[in-house]
Amino acid sequence: MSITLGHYLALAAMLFTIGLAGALTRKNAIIVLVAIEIMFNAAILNLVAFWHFKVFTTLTAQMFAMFSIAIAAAESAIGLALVIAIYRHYRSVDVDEMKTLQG
Amino acid sequence: METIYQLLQTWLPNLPEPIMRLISFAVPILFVISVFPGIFAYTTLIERKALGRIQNRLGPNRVGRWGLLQPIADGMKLLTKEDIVPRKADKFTHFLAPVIAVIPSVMLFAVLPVGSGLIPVNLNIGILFVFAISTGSVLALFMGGWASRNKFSLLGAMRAVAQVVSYEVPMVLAALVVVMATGSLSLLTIAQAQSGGFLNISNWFVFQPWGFVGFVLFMIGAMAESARTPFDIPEAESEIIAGYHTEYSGFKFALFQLGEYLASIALAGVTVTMFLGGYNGPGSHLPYVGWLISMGWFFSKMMGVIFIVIWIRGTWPRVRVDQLMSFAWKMLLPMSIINIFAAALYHFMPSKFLAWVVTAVGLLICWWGLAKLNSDGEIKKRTYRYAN
Amino acid sequence: MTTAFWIISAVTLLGAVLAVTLRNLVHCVLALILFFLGIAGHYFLLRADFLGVVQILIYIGAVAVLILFAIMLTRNVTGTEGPREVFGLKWWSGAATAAIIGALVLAAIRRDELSKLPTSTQANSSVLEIGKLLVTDWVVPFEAMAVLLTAALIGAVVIALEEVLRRR
Amino acid sequence: MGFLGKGLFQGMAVTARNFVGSYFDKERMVTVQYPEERVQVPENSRTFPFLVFDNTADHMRCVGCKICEEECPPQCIYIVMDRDENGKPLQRPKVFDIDISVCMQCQICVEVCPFEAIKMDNNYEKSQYDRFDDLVERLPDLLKSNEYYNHIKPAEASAVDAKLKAEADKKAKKAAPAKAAPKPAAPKPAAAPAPVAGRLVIPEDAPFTPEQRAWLAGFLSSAGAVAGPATAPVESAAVELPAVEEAAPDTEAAPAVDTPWHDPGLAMPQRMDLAKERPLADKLMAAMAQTDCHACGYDCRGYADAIAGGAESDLSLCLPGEGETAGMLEQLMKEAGKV
Repeated sequence: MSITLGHYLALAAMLFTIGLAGALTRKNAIIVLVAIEIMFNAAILNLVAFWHFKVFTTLTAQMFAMFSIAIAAAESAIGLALVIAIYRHYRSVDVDEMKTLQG
Repeated sequence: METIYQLLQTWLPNLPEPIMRLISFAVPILFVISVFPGIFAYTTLIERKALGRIQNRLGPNRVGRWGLLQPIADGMKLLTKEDIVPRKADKFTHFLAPVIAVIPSVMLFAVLPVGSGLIPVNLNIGILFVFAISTGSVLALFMGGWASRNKFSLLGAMRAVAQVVSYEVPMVLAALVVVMATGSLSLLTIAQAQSGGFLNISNWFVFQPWGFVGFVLFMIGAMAESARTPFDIPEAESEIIAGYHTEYSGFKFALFQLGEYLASIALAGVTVTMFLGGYNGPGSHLPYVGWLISMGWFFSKMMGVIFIVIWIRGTWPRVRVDQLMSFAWKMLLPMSIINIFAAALYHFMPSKFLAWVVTAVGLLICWWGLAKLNSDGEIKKRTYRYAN
Repeated sequence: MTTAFWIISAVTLLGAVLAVTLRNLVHCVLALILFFLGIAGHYFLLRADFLGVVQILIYIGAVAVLILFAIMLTRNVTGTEGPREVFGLKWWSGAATAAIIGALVLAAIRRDELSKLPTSTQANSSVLEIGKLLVTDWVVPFEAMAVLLTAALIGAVVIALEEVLRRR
Repeated sequence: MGFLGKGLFQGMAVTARNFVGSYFDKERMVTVQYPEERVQVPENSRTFPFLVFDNTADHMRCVGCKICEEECPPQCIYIVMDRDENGKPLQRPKVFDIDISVCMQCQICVEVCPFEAIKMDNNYEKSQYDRFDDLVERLPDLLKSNEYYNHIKPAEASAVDAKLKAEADKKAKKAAPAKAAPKPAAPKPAAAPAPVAGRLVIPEDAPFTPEQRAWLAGFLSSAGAVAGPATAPVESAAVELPAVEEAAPDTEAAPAVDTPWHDPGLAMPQRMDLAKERPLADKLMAAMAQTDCHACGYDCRGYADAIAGGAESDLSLCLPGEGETAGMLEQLMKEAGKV
């Protein structure tokens, strides 16, 4: 059985679901960030799969993937900085404990 | 790989196709996993001998003539030593770390052109591959340090991670000038671009101003990446015992050493390929024997770079952590960016001689200016209040 | 290609599942690295060599290390989490939401409208092309990305240093 | 003011010089390749004690007097005196063990030995496979010839030899006219124990100025033979005395109340002075060396009583006291009219 686009889409969907479940169920902010990274990667994998199977001639999809990776890197940097700042404030990284909007 | 395949096709055309493929795969792999660990073993011996001579000692000379069997004795000793795992350690990670330490280092050799047309795999993203793979060694250091459940190990691991992440940036930027000059990321193409000229020497990139600066920056970055003195604060024995491999003994320790040395050797090979002409040298393009001569050139240049690293280890003191960081971010990073501009300038100036002079002077001025900006003022002779 | 796909997919899924379920934070990140490696393997498999290398370089070399650093800066260094996760309302609702969304997406894929799109097989993914595109057609997004990364850098420093600055 | 990083390259030049130079200039190399080459140990270095014999191993200088056993701070010496079938001491040790795992190389045994019999070795290769028995040196291991002593410590040994020879000559001269004195066969022809005039001798070629030499002589003699009262003049204390460290009161038996002279730190005239008004046995005892060394087969009290009671007729048995004691005993016996 040869690998088709469908396989990759299913894989990416599964990864996305895992990431989503992690982000929704876990309490630790860092794990939530990890789960978000998984979702990001699943999406980028989709882009590359589409590029490979459908539009092999132009590199637009790869461009998109690269920009997504860069944005993900920036996002994780900002996210972790926020986590550290929150940890300094609350002495905890439990997302359920961050209820107040006012510092 | 392709070279061997073609050779097989011309010399033994009767072999079935899969066997030919298999041989052409197996020969480079066997070459890498046999030659480079051998070089590793004897590099340790050379290092100990050279350090001894630098300190007016003899170095190992007991096992075999001139201590030539010393690496074998060391290996046997490390193999037979007890493998200790701390009781509180994270067993699985502790076991995995030395394995992971070796894998990226061995993989680095996959893209090294060791001779004229002799490259295990000619990746068109060779340099990027080198950087991506050498990043992986950070993980091994972190895993080893973290899994040991030891303050010193963890400190060493954190230092290692911070250092490698910091020095990767100027190292990549320093390598960029070569990519700019050749328009390719493949190490084989880069090596080929440096052939020709007077005795196959004059086209080496190290003889251009930007090439020389890039060479120095890349060497510094490579030394920091493989945690060699003066950048060996991850394993600074006077501060944190042995850093991340404090809790390792026996063959796991040997694997860590192997990984470290292999990374060092591989980065020396990459340095040679990118700046010192790779396998190019007098006679490297002769027919029939050219591949052997070029291999000789490559390995002798590589050993030369390794010797310089050892020499530096025998001479310079270790830098402090804050010095390490500020040197990377305030000195190397601006310098490598300036170097990229210099390379671009060189590329677009019509008269190469003029370009050489202009870029050389410009880089010197920038180096001097950066040094002035970063210096803490004149170093005065230290006086002691209570002495005399 | 087929065998490689299944193996790499298994590794990727395993890494993802472990990354969101393991108790120890550091183990989570190590599993995440496994996941990233799997994704990079998929990129290589899909002939996007450059993306694969970038994936390793950025995700494993930078993001994972960053997360490890964040763990070291926030939790106790052993990375052990507190009490076991409570399977309360939040957990069940979260898991149910994820399951429903996953089911929807998979159902959409099962419809398989996409495979009817025309297929191309001409490989063209050289780094040279990517580089040329980046500074010609895509130069504006590229520069915007540069600005974004700089802003992120400064923003991260400011957020993380806020407390320190206030204390001074 | 040089260029940037000048110091780094100067350092590189230094190490490069070392590296290259070490292949051409043997003077640079500091390595002593141990099993083949050995460091020349300084003459004054010391490791563990050994016993000196003259000529053959039968003529050991040690008489088994147990002074060193008594004085040894870590108690690492064990001596059993050799006796004939009548229980008479043969003036040599039967057992002489030194546990070198206990020995702290303090050299006190050497300082206290009146016979120049125990000396410090400088052989440092003493490692053994067994941690218990092998580290106890028995008599045969300990015995080394005078030639060996001369070999390892030429200056010190020649000084000792010269002194011993001088004492032997003096004794021979004294003995020649006074043949009448009843003397048993000399126990040791070659190693006739002789009194020591100042235990530590400064060699003639020692690099000292005259003032230093004078001070050192005073210091050494006072250290070797300090008189009981602290006010005793130092030079006059350099008399012929068994060498006993003054600072070992706790290892000695507490002096009996009625025998105040029972203190090896006292000089002979002082001891005799203390025993002036006592009966003969006490006077005789005061003439002994007060070490209770059992070299004579008794302790000091017992020997004195035996002589006074006529059970023992040999007056030369007190080895630590040397000729001084023998002379004094003879004199006392003459005074008492018993001879």
